[in-house]
Amino acid sequence: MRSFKQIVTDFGWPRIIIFLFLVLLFLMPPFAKVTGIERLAGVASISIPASFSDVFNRFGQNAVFVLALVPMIQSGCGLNFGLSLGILSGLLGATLSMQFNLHGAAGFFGGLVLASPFAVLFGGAYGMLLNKVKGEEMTIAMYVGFASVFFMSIMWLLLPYTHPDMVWGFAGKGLRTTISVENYWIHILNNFLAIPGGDVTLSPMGVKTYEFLFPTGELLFVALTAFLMWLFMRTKTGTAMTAVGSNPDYARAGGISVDKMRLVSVIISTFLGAAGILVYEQSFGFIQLYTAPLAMPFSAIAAILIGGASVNKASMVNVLIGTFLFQGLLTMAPSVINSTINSDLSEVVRIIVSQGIIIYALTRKTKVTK
Amino acid sequence: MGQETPLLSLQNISKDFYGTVVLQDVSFDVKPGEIIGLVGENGAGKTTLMRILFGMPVIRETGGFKGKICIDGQEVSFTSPFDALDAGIGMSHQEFSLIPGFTTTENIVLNRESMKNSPLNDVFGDRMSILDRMDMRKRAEGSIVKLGVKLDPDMLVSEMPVGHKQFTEIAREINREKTRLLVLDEPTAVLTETEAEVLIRALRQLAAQGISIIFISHRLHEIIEVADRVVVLRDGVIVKDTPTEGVTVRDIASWMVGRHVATERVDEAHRYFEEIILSVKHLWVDQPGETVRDVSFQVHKGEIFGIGGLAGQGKLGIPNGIMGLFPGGGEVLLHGKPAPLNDPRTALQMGMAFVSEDRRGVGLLLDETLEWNIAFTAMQIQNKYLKNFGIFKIRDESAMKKLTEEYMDILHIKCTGPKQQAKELSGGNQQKICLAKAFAIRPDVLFVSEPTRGIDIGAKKLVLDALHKYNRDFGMTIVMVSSELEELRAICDRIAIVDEGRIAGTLPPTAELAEFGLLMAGERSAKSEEALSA
Amino acid sequence: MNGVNKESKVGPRRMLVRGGLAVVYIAVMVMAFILGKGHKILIDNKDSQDGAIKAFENVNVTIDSQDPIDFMAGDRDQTSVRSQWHTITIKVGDQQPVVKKVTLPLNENVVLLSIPKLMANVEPYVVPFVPADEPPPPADNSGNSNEFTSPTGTEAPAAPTAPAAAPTNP
Amino acid sequence: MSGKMTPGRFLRENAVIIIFIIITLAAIQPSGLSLTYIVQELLTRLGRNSFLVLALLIPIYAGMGLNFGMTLGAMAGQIGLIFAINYNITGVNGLLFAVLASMPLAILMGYICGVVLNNAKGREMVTGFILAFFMDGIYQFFVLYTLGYAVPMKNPAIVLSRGYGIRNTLNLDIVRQSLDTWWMLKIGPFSLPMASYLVIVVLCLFIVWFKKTKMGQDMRAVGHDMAVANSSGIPVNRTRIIAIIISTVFACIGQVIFLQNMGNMATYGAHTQTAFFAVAAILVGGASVKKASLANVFVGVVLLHALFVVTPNAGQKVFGQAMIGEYFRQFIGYGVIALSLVLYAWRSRKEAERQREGLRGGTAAAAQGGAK
Repeated sequence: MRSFKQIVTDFGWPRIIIFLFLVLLFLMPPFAKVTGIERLAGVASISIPASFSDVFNRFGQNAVFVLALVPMIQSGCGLNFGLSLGILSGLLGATLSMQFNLHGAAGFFGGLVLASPFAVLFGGAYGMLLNKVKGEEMTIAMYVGFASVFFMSIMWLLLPYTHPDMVWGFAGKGLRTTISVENYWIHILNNFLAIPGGDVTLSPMGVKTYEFLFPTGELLFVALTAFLMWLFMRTKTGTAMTAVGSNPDYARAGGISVDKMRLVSVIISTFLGAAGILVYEQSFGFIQLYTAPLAMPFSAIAAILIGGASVNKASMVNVLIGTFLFQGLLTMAPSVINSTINSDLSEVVRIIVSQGIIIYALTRKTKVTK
Repeated sequence: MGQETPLLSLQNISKDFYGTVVLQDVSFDVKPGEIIGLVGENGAGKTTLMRILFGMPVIRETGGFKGKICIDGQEVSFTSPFDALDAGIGMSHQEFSLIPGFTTTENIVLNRESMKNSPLNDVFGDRMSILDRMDMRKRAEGSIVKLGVKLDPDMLVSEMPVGHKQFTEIAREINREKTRLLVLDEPTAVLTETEAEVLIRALRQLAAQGISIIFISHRLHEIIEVADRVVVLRDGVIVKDTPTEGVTVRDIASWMVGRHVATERVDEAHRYFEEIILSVKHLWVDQPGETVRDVSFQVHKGEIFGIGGLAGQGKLGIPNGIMGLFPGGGEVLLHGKPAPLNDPRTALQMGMAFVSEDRRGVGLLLDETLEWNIAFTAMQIQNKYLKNFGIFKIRDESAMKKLTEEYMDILHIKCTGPKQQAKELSGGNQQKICLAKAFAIRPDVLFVSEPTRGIDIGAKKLVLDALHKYNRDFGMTIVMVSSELEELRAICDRIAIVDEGRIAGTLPPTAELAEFGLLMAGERSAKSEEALSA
Repeated sequence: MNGVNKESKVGPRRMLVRGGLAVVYIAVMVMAFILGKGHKILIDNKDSQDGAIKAFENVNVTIDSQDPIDFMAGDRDQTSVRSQWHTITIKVGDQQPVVKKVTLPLNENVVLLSIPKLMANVEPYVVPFVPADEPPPPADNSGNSNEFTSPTGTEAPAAPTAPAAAPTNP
Repeated sequence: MSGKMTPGRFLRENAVIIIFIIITLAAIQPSGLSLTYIVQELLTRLGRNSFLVLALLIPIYAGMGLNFGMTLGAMAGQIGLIFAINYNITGVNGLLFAVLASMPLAILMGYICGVVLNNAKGREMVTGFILAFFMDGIYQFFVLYTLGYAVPMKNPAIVLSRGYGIRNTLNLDIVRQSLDTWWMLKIGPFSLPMASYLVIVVLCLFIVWFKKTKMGQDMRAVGHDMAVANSSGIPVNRTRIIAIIISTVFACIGQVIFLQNMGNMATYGAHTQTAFFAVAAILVGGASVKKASLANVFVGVVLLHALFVVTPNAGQKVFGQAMIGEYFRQFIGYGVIALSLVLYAWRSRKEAERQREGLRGGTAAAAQGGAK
């Protein structure tokens, strides 16, 4: 059995501190309310049901991204700083689905289907590139990701999209920066079997808004994806992939093609990135184009690292805990911090926590035990 | 020479690593200007002795050593290699410690550059001094002349032939003004015959100038040629310390190999085999440090074939090449069918398996469970331990557990259970896991490489017994590669000795020890060929 | 080893050079501060608050070698100068110009110089300027935006030579 | 390394430079910019950007790759400028004050960066990049919450209306182009900021001189082979930290020079692109992760900025979209970095394979090798 100290060292003090800080954030709202500081400060009081609704929603919104990192970590490619490639293929799928005027579930799943060939194509090319530069994957992934985001930015302007809901009205060409999916597939997952609760507000248009809404469909989708990933990691291929990441020499000696496994992992990661952005958009309500995908990989990476993953080991538990904590931080920090110390420090806290945890992971002696 | 104070005197040096004795009561003196030839098999304790001499931190971390080191009659205690350098002991390692992008001059005076003060010295310290390249070159040339070899002081090391690198390395050591004792670890291993001759001349010249040299080599004729005295280490004990005059290569070879802890042959009966199962022709393998140049041999079905030789000669490259782990070429026939090289998967599928010498690097998934470690290859190659769900196959955890428990039982693996991580086991038990992994795919031919390296005696016996048992009970053909001649002699039916990437000869296990020693030392003997044909 | 890389003992000479350099470093910084410090001078030609000193009917003021400024009674004008010490040439009406040396307080960015007081040599003719009612500067957000716009929380990476790269209205 | 310079090899080794020249030449015509304008822009940008790019050289010599952590120095420089503006220190004196005031901070930042990178040997670049993001958080905290709050600010014009924190955009009028205009040489239609050039020349001379020092030699040794350097007694970690500190301090000065030319400063954004543009420039100039020269710096600045000057206009004219040029230059910048890193990683693998080739071969080669 491992001692407590061993567990602490494995987990790492910085992570524990962040963990405790987040737990504290979750516990804060009631006290913030009791002390009434927020009233003094003139900040709207924190609604706990709304906050929790928000946390669940954002958890579902982002979990698929975080899940997308798992295969590449497991196969030894490191943190996928190039997740933007998956996101871009997802955006292509989403915009094409809208171009073909697909609505509702057909729109969402149509987008997924349309995104798949791009994900396989981009992921394949990206994977082959990463196989050529073993040992430098993360640095190169980051710049390939950035470069492709800007390349696609040019493409968004030039590609011959014509659907009036997407292109700039007066020019008649070039996609808008943000495209609403309001009339297409907004909340298609969120609202599936959603459980409402709390106060109900009625908008002038007669639309009911609940203070608390449990996004059942979204979470089910996440659970399904996570389960499939869990299952995949238990297949022959998944086992081989983990072995490649754990010790490529062992895997090669066992007759496994290391390059092929890595390629498969990159393609899966890219595909999940595409699925992730679709889930994100249906919940968020907008397709964000151009430079929006730049930062998304960083949030996902920070989340999985907070969940306890390292540069070369990650599990479903890391994904779920990490996403929950990190999204919890993003949701709770603004309201809690603003109300307690009357300052909008939360943005700074977010940067320091997320980038700090990535640095921590990078500077740890991460080589597999030898 | 009379009662001259020895330059270096090692007195009763003993050292153990966690109870395993590697050096015992080692004492010898080095007089000024004397060349000592230090020989011994791998693991005889040469490296440890030199580490002690140089005050390497690893010695202190593992509990220090017993005994005294005296220089000029004064006891010294080095805490780091730099202390040893300060005391005038220089060392040239087997792996070059040179910067490829630097010139000869820059390497010779590395970190001892001549400098001129610059105005910024007073502000930021001495490292702001300007290099005096003229003087650096002059000093480098001085060392080169002292060594008596031809070296271009302005040539980049990366563009040098390997022999020049070796000279540069030695020139650097003698460039220190104080250097009085040079330790050369296998300096001729990478040299051509002519280069080696030049080096030996250079060493004589240095000795004539009063520099003492400890010359470590397995080329015994060189020892006889250059050394004044030969010191033979075997199993951590000095078995011979004698002037080289009148000593023959054969003498040294037999002292060196000797008889270790008696690992008695289990059955002395000679076995005869008919069918050839594995045939290797003109194999070359590019494994760094273990290059195989041209190896041909044949293995009979049901035989245990031993491959021995000193480290770095290429014996390890043979199984690694056949199993496709390192790039190689040549022809390998299994059951008369060609087995492709550079393709581990096909090699495994054809019925060969390999237990690597690099247990932690190649043999194990240290961060995974024992179940994974044992079942992985069988799962990937033979689709065992999988549950079929139509389009996809899921690991059958319960079958893996059963398998693991079975081998835990057969091989007496000490562990907390099948779910324990491989890194938590001791070396011997890890080795058993590697064996279990190979046994699990039931190969026709099993390659085992250094099966007993780094494990204790009890575990050694278990491992050898297991190999023996699988050979006798299941008729598994085994090719065993080992540095330990005794264990090869204990269980093999034939033993090939590899030297410089080629098979120097094949001997029956009952052959005389000196024969093996000679083969290892690169002294080809016609007798071995006879033994082979016999 | 020949001591090169071991931290050599810092001799007295080195201590001296390093100490001297530290002093020079600070001196240069202080010099840059004093010589480069810009002051905004509000030049007043007004009656003093107690009415004891009257403003001039018409006065012409030249600070250092700047363009002369004309003042009527009750006028106020402003100019920017660099460093503390200035020569002020004052010409009241048709009289001979009077040259005055003025030292501005180092630590004030904006000072009020009263010409009548200066001419009458009544201290303090230079006072720090305290704005009566400072209008609040226009609201300015702190540069934060939605967490996904960029890793740094600022606008999407943009060329330093160009505004943010997000397309506004092609 | 030596060998005949065949046309094919020349093309391969200078592919990036050639592509840049072709794109730029092709874009000049549609951009509609006059040659005089382009040349003047380049002259200005040489004075503005070269110093920052030069700051990258020393870590490359020390084998630490491209120092994405130079952003930390830029942040220090900006803090210096904030204080210079706060105290209303004008002209060149203001710049001098900014540099001197921020130098200790830059040294501290460089030290931190060096220590972090020493803990991430082998992935310095990605770590430096993330470290810049992380420090950006600290910088924001410092500038947005402590300036004017814990640190009193005198100049209300730069403080946010809420009483603390610095505004989004800082007007640098009081120091604007003070270095450039100090000694402006007019040649025909062109004006050359000679003082800025002089500073850059001094830095170049320093780098040339520095390479001849013991420290410079140690850095080369560490850059070539850390293990050998260590075993010969060179303090590897310390040397690497010093390399990063020097780079950070140069970046700090470089950022001050850069901003005085720009004339205003995006308080929370000006530094985010510093390393990106510097790295892209040096790579375009033909440098690699392990090898760079002064020539790479200047060639890179000219090529990269020539492209940057012409593409927005060209994009506007050809596609009717100004943003295309913007995106294009970002794409080019990141693309060049990615491409160089890939080529470098790929080449070093090929090189390692080539090195081992001598040991391979059939029996013939083996017979030859056997002579060894």
